[in-house]
Amino acid sequence: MSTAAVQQPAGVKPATMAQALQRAMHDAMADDPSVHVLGEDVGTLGGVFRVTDGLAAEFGDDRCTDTPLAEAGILGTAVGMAMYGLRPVVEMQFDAFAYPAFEQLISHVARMRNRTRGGMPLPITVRVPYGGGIGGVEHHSDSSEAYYMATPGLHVVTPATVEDAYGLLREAIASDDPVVFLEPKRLYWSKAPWSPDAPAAVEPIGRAAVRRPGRSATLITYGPSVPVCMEAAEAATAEGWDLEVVDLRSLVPFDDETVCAAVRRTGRAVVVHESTGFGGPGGEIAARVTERCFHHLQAPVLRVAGFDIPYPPPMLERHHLPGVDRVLDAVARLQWEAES
Amino acid sequence: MSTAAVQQPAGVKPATMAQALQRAMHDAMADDPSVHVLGEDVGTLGGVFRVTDGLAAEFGDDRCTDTPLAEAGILGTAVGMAMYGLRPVVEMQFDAFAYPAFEQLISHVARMRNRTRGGMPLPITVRVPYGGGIGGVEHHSDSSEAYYMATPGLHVVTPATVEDAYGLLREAIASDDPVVFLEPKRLYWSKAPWSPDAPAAVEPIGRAAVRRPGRSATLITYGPSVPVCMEAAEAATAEGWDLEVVDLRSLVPFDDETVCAAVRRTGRAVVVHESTGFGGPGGEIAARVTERCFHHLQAPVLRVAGFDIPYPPPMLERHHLPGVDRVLDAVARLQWEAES
Amino acid sequence: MRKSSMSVQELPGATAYRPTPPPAWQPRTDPAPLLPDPEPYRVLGTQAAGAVDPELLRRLYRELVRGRRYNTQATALTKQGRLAVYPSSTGQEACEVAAALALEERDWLFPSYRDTLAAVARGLDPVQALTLLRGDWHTGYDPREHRIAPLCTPLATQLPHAVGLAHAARLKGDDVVALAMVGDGGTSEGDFHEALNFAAVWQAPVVFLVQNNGFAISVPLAKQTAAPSLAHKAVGYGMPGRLVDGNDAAAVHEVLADAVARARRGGGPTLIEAVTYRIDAHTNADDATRYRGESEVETWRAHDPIRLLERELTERGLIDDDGVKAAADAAETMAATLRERMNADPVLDPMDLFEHVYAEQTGQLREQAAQLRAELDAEGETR
Amino acid sequence: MRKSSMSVQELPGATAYRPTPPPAWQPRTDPAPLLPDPEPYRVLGTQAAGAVDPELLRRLYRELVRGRRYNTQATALTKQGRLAVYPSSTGQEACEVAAALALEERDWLFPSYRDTLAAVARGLDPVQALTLLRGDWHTGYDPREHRIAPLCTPLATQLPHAVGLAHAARLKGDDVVALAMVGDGGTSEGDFHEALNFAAVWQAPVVFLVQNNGFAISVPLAKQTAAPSLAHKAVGYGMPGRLVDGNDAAAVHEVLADAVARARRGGGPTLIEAVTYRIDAHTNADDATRYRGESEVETWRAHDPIRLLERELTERGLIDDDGVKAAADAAETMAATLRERMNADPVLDPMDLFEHVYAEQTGQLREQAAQLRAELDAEGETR
Ligand SMILES: Cc1ncc(C[n+]2csc(CCOP(=O)(O)OP(=O)(O)O)c2C)c(N)n1
Ligand SMILES: Cc1ncc(C[n+]2csc(CCOP(=O)(O)OP(=O)(O)O)c2C)c(N)n1
Ligand SMILES: [Mg+2]
Ligand SMILES: [Mg+2]
Repeated sequence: MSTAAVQQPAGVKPATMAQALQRAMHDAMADDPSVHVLGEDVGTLGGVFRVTDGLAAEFGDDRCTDTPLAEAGILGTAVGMAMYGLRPVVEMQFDAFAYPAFEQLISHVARMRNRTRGGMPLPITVRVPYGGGIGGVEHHSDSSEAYYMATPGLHVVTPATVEDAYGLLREAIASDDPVVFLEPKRLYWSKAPWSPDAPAAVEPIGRAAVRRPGRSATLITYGPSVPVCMEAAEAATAEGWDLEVVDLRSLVPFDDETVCAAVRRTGRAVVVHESTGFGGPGGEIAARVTERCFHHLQAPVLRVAGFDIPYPPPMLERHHLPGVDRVLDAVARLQWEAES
Repeated sequence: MSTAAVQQPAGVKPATMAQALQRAMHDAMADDPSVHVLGEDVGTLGGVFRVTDGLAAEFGDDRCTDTPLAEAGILGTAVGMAMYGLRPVVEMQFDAFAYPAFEQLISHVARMRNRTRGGMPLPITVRVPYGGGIGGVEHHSDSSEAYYMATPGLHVVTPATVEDAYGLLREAIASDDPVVFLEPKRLYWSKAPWSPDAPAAVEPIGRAAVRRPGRSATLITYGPSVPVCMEAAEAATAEGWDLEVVDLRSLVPFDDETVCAAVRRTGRAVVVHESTGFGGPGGEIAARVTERCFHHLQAPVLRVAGFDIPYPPPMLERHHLPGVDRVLDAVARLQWEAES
Repeated sequence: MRKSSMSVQELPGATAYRPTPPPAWQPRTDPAPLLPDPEPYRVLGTQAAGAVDPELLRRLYRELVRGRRYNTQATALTKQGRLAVYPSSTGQEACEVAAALALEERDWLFPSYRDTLAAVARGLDPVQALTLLRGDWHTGYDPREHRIAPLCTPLATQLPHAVGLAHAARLKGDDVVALAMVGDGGTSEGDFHEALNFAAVWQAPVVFLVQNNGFAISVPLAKQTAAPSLAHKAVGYGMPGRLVDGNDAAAVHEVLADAVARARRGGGPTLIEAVTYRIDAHTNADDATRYRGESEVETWRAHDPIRLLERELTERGLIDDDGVKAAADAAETMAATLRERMNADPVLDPMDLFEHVYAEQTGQLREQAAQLRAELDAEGETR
Repeated sequence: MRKSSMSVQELPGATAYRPTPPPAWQPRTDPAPLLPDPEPYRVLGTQAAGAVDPELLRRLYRELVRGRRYNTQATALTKQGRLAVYPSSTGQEACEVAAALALEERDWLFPSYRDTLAAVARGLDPVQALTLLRGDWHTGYDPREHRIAPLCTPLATQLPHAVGLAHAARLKGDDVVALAMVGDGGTSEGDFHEALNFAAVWQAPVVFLVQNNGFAISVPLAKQTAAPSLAHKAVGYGMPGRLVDGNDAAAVHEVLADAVARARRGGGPTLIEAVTYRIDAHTNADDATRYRGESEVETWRAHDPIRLLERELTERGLIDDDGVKAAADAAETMAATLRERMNADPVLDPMDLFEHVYAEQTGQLREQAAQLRAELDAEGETR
């Protein structure tokens, strides 16, 4: 990382994930007049996380629109806009405030292409700031990805790095399918060197990335838990474990190839996410990895997840969120005895 | 089955699941004046499936109420009624028409007890006719259980037999927690000998039932797929397999004990459900069984589920629904070679 | 007087006490013009009928007759097992037909499940209109080709779509109006509210037509709303509400055409309540005798939309027996063709299940498609 | 004339052609009385003020002063990191206080996140009212004990709760009214619509108080609605709409008290729009300069609720300096106590995470609780 700073070409400065996301929308709007941003407070205010900052000023209120306060209305009108050939990028202000739009999402957005035999695809991006760790009061920290994953017809994408924030959001907006784009709230202010004028190309939606190669075991994770797993892998070296970290990047489509290749290499895996464990994404991931890699597994695929409880109040959230220790505890339970 | 008819005491006649459900509400209303039924068409019409038939006539419109057509309003007002000490039983007309009530369900119903440290429990039963196989047009055949399972604070219950329909619904209504009560639509007209006046006691919510003991492999299933698995087990005897069938009855709480004991006995398992596979209940079930029974497993836990597609139109649904053949195909893939 | 820390004099910006209204207060629109007339607007049998183009009346008549025949034919097809279900619009043909005729070709129609007739009157092939209800696919036509959104089952969810589409068209500078249809029951859904609010705030060129047919399945209007009329809801969004006799095709057409013209010239949305009646049960699967008496139905049969229009045409000599016969014959021909075409089994490919879930099939779906393919092949072998 | 198969003469129930309105048509309520006055109702500085009980005015005054101080103190606590966030009701105290005072003890209040002051004015311990915003738990009080529903964050979702509770109370024969509070932005949500419709259909004893404070975070009212006023929405549900100057505590109290009395005697629900202004930013985390000018805020400061009431009391000699001072002192005492109590760290037990998820802990939660217990024990050892 320190060398990266030295090698940086001009224009590469530290940028936050929020800035990269803003830039992705900006560039998409500049490149394609059919891209429209809409949501609560996205215009004049630039969004409560400032992710749409400056878009209304630059592209006008008709391209970046402050809507009335009604999420089903926002997504529902976006459906109509997409029917007419626009490419709406919808912001849901917080995870839990996307729930009023659930019927529109499940019954229309996810199915319109299929219902019409491809006659009416809906290239809608639904941006959802998600997850906890920001000290939010109730209803501001839900990890709602399990709901979206269980809905065929949606892509479910979530960046963990600044580069991916830009690259995946550009791809999501360009996609002819609806994409639920989950933005890890607590990574909005995470920084990395990044060039807004020559953003690095990233792997497409549907490909996972090995963020850290390793031989002992594979941590399978995404979004806000990627930095946690990187830190855990770092810490694990002290215990003699060389952990691999796979960042899924997209939950749908799921990159079985990359994930299973990793697990086959290491023979052990832990899935890590913030969402509650029961019925959460980890079940699917563990199950499909096991189906495909059963005879390579030295131990069952374990899961480190949020507890099966409503998201806790700010002062208690750190006990709920899977942290480095909990990841390492799970790694320790991967039946290493068999090894020796 | 044929002997059962002979042994029946007086009053035991074939009853449909719909009748048993109606009787459960009837008896709960008779026993407890705080039980109120509300929903679309539940009063005069008796519900589109006639499950609330006669309740308004017997208990009056105030106890069994035709509401305006608005699902969030129905569930939202039920929350208020429960706050005041009533026990609302809400009918959502079809699975997909529960989606407008999603925010009320997730953000309030599931969490109110927790948010108020037990001060305001919500004893609400949300009845949702679910699943396909009835030739319904789009939006009338969703298997939405994955959404509810992923939401801590809800119980998720689904009967597969006439006895359970009565017994579990009585329990759900009596529960001080909110229960999402999933009624398999295509079993509404399934029949079994049953005595409305002395209904058999059933195991409580949270306990799975072994519907058929067996030694070769365990089919883990629930709701509409239970009869499919029973039939598959019957057919499997021809192949020399002695299949065990576990009916989960309640997805939350999950009966790890019964399920894992069964899988440890047989060493092989297939999860069968109608819901789409990816992100569906089967992932959680396979993952937790594997976590707990890894060294007993001769093969990975397999899943037989609906395809990962929007629910198909009536004329194609039979290709989507997991049937006997698909279950047997999965059983055949349980790596029997290792055996010999 | 010791100044307390809370005395208001300390507030910045203090000025003399004025018993004036709050600063921001200025009603933004006058509610009076938004309120519907106290009685449903009527044309047939009134003075106003004389002003209507006779050719329009004759056209409406032919379409009503055809529409009724379409309804009876579709209902018959359910009995023959050729339709999974049919929500008939018998008695509501004036609304269905007027909705279709009020639009230009470039405009968009947003029908509910009950509005296949509106789509057919707009020119859609009846077989395509009935695909959803036959059960071989969901939407049986290309919405963009016909500018007819998919028949919508989740109630009122099509309304925000219509608003978004109309808004998008306006932003693009296109002269396109969207007409969205919904039932009395559907007005209770949150999506109705959100759609109308967005439409008014955006001044989108959209017209909302509520067919108040008295029932939402079994639930009568009195259990659905306590409002003076459904059209009165308009004022709460700042758009005009119009109330019209929904069985008077000329009146419905005029009110719709006015609203469409208003939307087209940038005047914003309109909410129209057409008072009509669902003569048949909710669908063929419903038993209406459980919740309403035959005498109520009879009263409405006497106010039949075809009868109303036929009398007008006959009494004013605008149609002769040949004209009546020609309309009936055309309807019969349509019905015969429809019957014949619907009696053929649709050719279905189960592999279509995996098409159009995504723009590109995912690996996962390819695996599943292969599984079904293998099953079908095996089935074929054993057959 | 050859009878065509479609001729209406064949329809059963045929009678003579009558150009009458559709059979079912009869407006069920007269819309006129439901419409709000064209201007917000005011009391202070008008004739009407003379009719108000001076003791009520003094009580309102004391509560406003205390309420303002509560707002400034809570805002200060955010700066000291003692509150995670505070949505201030500065400038809206008249609504908050009047809401609390218009209710009997047996009645229920349904506040939003901005309405902690209403709860406090109702008698709730401020520390309990602020628990949510401090972040040590969600709801800091027992709703049933205080008949105050949990502070509600998902907008408008508390409104159907209020309707259901009021309806349940009426079914039980209890003399209980529910008062539900919501913002101008919240009126756009589907739940607002559904709640008001249910309330009117059920004639539930519920009062809806919309505080139109001009903004939903950054979105001004003009982007929220095109309606003549938010109160005009009432007519679409068949309930009366009232418009009131939300900074005139006497007027808000009177309008609320009237509506509560009306609900209590079985007259059904009322929608009240109180026109007010959010003087502070949305919350301490918001930067209001991004979307509004200081001059607009200044205009509203001149219409300050405390100033309006203090003038009335002073000019009419209903309060003296001692009275003003006593109110200020009481407010200071409250603030000092609050500050002190909030400066103490709450005692938290992480094991509470697993409590009250269900009536009985599931096996799964017991396992997870044991895991956390072990972690905490291990932490304790290494500390
Ligand atoms: C969101 C939703 N809830 C429930 C239903 C089930 N349902 C289908 S039609 C209907 C009644 C609709 O009544 P109305 O809006 O008056 O239209 P009509 O059938 O009279 O044309 C109901 C409850 C649905 N389709 N969508
Ligand atoms: C369903 C939902 N969507 C979005 C939000 C985020 N949010 C919190 S407050 C607010 C603005 C509310 O404005 P208004 O109703 O006028 O109340 P005020 O804050 O002015 O009191 C928004 C958008 C929310 N809490 N709930
Ligand atoms: Mg209707
Ligand atoms: Mg506001």
